[in-house]
Amino acid sequence: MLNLKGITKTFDSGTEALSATTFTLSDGEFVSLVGPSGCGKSTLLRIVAGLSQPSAGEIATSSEMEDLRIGFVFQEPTLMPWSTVFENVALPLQLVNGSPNTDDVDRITTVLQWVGLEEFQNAYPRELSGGMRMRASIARSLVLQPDLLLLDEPFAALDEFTRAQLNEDLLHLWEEQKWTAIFVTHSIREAAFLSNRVLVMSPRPGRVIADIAVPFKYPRQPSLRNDHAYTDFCASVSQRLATSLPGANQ
Amino acid sequence: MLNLKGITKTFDSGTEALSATTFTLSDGEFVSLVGPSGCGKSTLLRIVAGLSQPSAGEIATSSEMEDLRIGFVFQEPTLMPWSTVFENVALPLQLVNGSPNTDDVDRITTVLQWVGLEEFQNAYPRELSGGMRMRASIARSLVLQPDLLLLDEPFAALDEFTRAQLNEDLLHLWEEQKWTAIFVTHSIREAAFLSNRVLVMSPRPGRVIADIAVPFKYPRQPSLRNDHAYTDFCASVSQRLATSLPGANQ
Amino acid sequence: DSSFATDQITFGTDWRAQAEHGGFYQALALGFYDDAGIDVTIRQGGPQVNHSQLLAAGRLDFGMSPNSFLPINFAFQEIPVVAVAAMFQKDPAVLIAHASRGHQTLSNLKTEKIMISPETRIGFWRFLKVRYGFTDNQIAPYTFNVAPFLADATSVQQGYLTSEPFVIDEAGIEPSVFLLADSGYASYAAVIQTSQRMIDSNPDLVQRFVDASIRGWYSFLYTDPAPAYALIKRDNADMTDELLNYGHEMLRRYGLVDSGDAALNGIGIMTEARWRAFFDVMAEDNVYPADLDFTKAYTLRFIGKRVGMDAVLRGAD
Amino acid sequence: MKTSARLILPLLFGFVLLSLWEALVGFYEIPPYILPSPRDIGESLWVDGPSLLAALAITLQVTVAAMILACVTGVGIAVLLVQSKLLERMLFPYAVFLQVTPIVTIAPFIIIWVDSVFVVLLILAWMAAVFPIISNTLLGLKSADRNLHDLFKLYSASRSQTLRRLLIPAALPYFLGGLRISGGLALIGTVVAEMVAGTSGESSGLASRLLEASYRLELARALACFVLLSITGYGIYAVLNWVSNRLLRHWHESALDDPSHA
Amino acid sequence: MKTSARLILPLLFGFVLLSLWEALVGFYEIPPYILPSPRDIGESLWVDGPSLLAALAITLQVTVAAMILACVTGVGIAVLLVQSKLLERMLFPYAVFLQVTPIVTIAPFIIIWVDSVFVVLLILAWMAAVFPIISNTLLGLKSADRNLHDLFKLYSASRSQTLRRLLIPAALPYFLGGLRISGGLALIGTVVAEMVAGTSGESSGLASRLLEASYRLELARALACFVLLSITGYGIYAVLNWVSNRLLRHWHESALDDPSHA
Ligand SMILES: Nc1ncnc2c1ncn2[C@@H]1O[C@H](COP(=O)(O)OP(=O)(O)OP(=O)(O)O)[C@@H](O)[C@H]1O
Ligand SMILES: Nc1ncnc2c1ncn2[C@@H]1O[C@H](COP(=O)(O)OP(=O)(O)OP(=O)(O)O)[C@@H](O)[C@H]1O
Ligand SMILES: [Mg+2]
Ligand SMILES: [Mg+2]
Repeated sequence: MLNLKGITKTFDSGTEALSATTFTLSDGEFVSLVGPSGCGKSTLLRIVAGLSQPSAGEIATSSEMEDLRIGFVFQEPTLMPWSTVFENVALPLQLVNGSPNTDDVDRITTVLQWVGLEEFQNAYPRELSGGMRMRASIARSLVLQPDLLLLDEPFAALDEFTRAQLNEDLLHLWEEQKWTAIFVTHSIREAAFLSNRVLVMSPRPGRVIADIAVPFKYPRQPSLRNDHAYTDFCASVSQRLATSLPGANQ
Repeated sequence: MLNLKGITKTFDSGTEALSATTFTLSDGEFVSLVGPSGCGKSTLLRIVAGLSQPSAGEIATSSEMEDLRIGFVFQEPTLMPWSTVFENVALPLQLVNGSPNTDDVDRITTVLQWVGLEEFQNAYPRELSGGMRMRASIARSLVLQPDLLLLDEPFAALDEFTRAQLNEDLLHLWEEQKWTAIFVTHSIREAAFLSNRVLVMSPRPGRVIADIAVPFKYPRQPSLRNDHAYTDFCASVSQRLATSLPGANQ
Repeated sequence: DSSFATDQITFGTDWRAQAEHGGFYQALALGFYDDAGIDVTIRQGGPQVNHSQLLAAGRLDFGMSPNSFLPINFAFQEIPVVAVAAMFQKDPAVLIAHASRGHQTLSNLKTEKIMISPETRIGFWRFLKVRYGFTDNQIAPYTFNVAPFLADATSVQQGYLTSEPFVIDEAGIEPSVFLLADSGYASYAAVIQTSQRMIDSNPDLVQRFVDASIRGWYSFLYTDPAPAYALIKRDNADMTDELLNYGHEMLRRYGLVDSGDAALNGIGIMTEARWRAFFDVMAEDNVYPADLDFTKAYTLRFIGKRVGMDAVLRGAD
Repeated sequence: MKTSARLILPLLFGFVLLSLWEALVGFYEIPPYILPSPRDIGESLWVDGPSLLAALAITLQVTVAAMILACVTGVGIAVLLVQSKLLERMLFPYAVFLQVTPIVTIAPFIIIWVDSVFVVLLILAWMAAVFPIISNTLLGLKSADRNLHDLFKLYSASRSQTLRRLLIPAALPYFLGGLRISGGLALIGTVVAEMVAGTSGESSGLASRLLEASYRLELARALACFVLLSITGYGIYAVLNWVSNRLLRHWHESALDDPSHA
Repeated sequence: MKTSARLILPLLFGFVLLSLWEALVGFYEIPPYILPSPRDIGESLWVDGPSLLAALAITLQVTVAAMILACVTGVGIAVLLVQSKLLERMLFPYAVFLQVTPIVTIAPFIIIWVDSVFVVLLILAWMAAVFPIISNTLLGLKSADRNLHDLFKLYSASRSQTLRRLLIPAALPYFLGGLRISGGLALIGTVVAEMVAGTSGESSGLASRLLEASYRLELARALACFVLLSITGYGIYAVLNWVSNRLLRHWHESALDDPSHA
């Protein structure tokens, strides 16, 4: 559905964030993006979403890309401070459908339950903890059934259990709804557990330096996490990532 | 050095964040705090730092607590948007010493190098990636040699390698400077690798429900991470945390 | 002839309602305008109010100019508004000094600091410059408030005969008052103006308004002025009987309204000679080009008819 | 801080100031026509109070109407200007014209075309009041968070949706700040407009009372008018401040508790 | 957008407006003493331009001085008021007094105590200009990020450090917004002050030209004065806007590129 060719991004400040990044994304794929801090992952997601223009390169999209519904969990929660959690989560529905009907309210309640915020639906963002804010943002990205879901380290601020739980829930949802996803994470284990493919990026200026297919079949069970093959696979991705780092030859 | 007794915090909104939390912190200890999202970890740190008043309970401090130097890595980077990275990191020095002298400049350069931001010292916060902002905030907390260091998920936004590297560097620094630390993290492995003790908190309203001594001696080597005893210890802490969760009896 | 419909007109005065407008208010109060078939609305002026622009634009049917400058300004700008009658033969403009300074004549003030408003600076100040050699660097700001004058015993300020001397006196300072009209200042005051269109289309209305106003003035000066006072106080809530009485007294004592030409030909009279005398001084200071046809500023056709004189002379006896 | 201290201390401070003034006037024997003593002013307030309040009421009608009009049009204009840099560059100079044109000299042009005195006053007071609202609201509309802008762009929000759900809430603190400035300007604009329009008779507002008191050297009364104007201006400010705090208390820093007491 | 379009379109728009006006005046045969046509105004600008500009220069001296004074004192007062809620409640009413007191009626009181006309004008223009700076700066000082407040508290920053390093930078966008409002107010305040108190010596500012023109019914010249005032006001605004963008461009949303072009 998406074909990035030689995407380069140089900011006005002179920082070259991406250099000739190329990759392809097929319909319904769940792709993880890993790479060192500051390598251009967020920048790449923004370019894919059309929120930022590449300095060079091309994005080719399949024909129906025009009215593609994109869900985006930004790296920061990006909630409207003047609205309650409920209103924040309701926003995409309202922007697309106008005022929310009862079905919509059900949907909002469902996603809020899913991220464990139903008790806080009337709280304002500043009354939430860091992890709760991030969960509100995740809920918002899922309230509209997206065609393409971009997730920028959505679970970084969550504890291991909530995180594992949400990983599994996300996989179920994906199997059910079959959207396409790009998932930025610093956890290789998470990437391996969730995705079809793991893209490894080089340090800044970022580029995809490895495109590794994940050899485990869906549906994946939580037990996969204790599988030796899984641990080995994670280690190999980790290895691949490590060799790209500046201190790699030591 | 610090003695919290029955600390309770109820916000104006009615949310009870902490309920009768009690623990003690000795000089030079490195204590980790783990617990589910929203359980009151950040609130607890803010109370320890004196940024928030408990609704009930007492904090007793050793006599020299008065002019205690506290370093705090907030959960969000909290940089001054109008200042460059260098100026942001220099702030604590300036607030304490007045204008920075050459020694200070050296110190700032050192911590910037340590977090890998020397190239970006003249950049403004909005020109940084999420992880880079967090690193600037870490650098700022260390530029003054603190007596008490409070870290609220400082490494959550960093990739595994940077994170591991910074873990080790932080340990060295601690061994050298012997400040006392409270370290909030969602990574039990990280907690186990770094600290003397791991405090486990219950879900909201938070309370310390377990105080687990870490049985590994300092200096800890990176190889510890592959140690079986280490893995087992992590699993046991994880277990302890899991039993406190709402879905624990399933 | 009560057969004609009542004409509605608006008349704009040159200041907030005070004794200088007494004749007009008297005419209104005693129904002279009604008798003439005119329904008059008086709109009071003020320091920030610009009635001449409204007159030019036809928003006011009649206006009152405080001096001879405005009518000539209209002529100079070729705006078809003309003066039809001058209720005051003498301009009540005065300079006021502290009596304690012992100034005897106007020319004594040539070296003093004088508080002058911006309007006056392009008004009678010009006369003082030409005739008495006053200079611009004598000017200090005047804000229509006498406190700065009271505070500074060396100061001199502009004023109106009928008002500021009273206020100054009340504050316990003795003023010495110099009436410019007595020193050769030839300006008329309380000049009624209207548009050329009004004169052309309804000369009868103009005549009736002028006549009724003149009657009002005779009545105000020589019979009980109380009806006018009542209306003045309605328009200007803070006006007092004491001040009105003082103004009335000054109008009479100095013959502002009915001395000179008016004693012969009745209130309202204007003459070409007076206009010329005024104009020549101003042309000398290049306020106006010497070849300006100042006679376009006024018309003499509505005055000199001795309206109301007999009645008054009878009443006054 | 206790409620009593919050009320009493400012009053006490005012009392001390007034006493000082009274003492100075007494000591230097400053005559009342140069500077009336607070006692004189108080007397004038007591004696003329009712009639001055009646005049003030008339002035306030125009002021309030002008503020409402300035709100609606000011926000409208700011919203229009924020649509594009080009539009801003094209139209903003005319907004500046509103601000820098002296009421005194523009008044006749308006009186020529408008019959009703109330409307004339309204227009003039509006001219005095509208610019801070335009300027501050425009600044606020431009200060909306970039990340939230991205969010709205992502969902292809229409212009009007972005306006209603993002720009206007983000501009609210700035708009309310502009409004608090405009409140006083509307009041003083009305008073000046009353002076210019030469209103007379029963329906004249505070301006004519103030002018006359000043000519007549009844300075105590003039100052009594100032006092009334100041109290009214502060009242408007306080009401707007209260509204502002209610509207913003859930989220904006300026409406939260004092940071030093957090 | 090309630079040419950015300049040409606003000019074109202005040209269209003026043409419309010219056409209306021509069509309805409105005489110049009711509403001068743009051509009349242009002619007057051409003929009287040099002398009007000289008068404007005098006015501008006062305006600029008043703005500088308003900046310094306005920020100073706002900083004082933000020190405590009590102080704000105690002193703010007096700031409102500055705003709601009509220049026309306060002028005599100032003239009594102050000799120099320049200083009188300065004080009056300052009174007109200072309030938006106080009010907006105060709002800005209160809008500093709570988390940054915590940071400063953590390091036991002194009041003055918190002020210099946190509050003032955070208030900067609001202060600059207030300044842009004050610019026009200082200008018009100067003109009004000149009308009321500005007669002295040879060096009289634009107000006396404006009064003279309107007194002598030279409406084209009066409107030429308006045009000059508007251009000057816009110029002040544009300069302040430019300064604002320079100071804020690294960090504040309002000074970044248009979000729709990001
Ligand atoms: N608005 C901007 N202006 C200038 N430089 C920028 C801007 N945004 C990002 N950069 C730079 O681009 C590079 C990549 O940033 P990006 O946010 O994409 O990194 P990232 O891979 O998401 O890192 P992290 O894992 O820390 O979030 C960084 O070096 C950053 O400094
Ligand atoms: N200012 C506030 N007003 C009201 N409630 C608050 C406020 N700050 C925090 N809370 C509530 O207090 C509880 C604890 O918040 P806290 O930020 O301490 O959690 P946390 O343990 O740090 O969570 P996380 O891991 O998600 O950061 C949450 O339920 C939150 O909603
Ligand atoms: Mg990122
Ligand atoms: Mg937290």
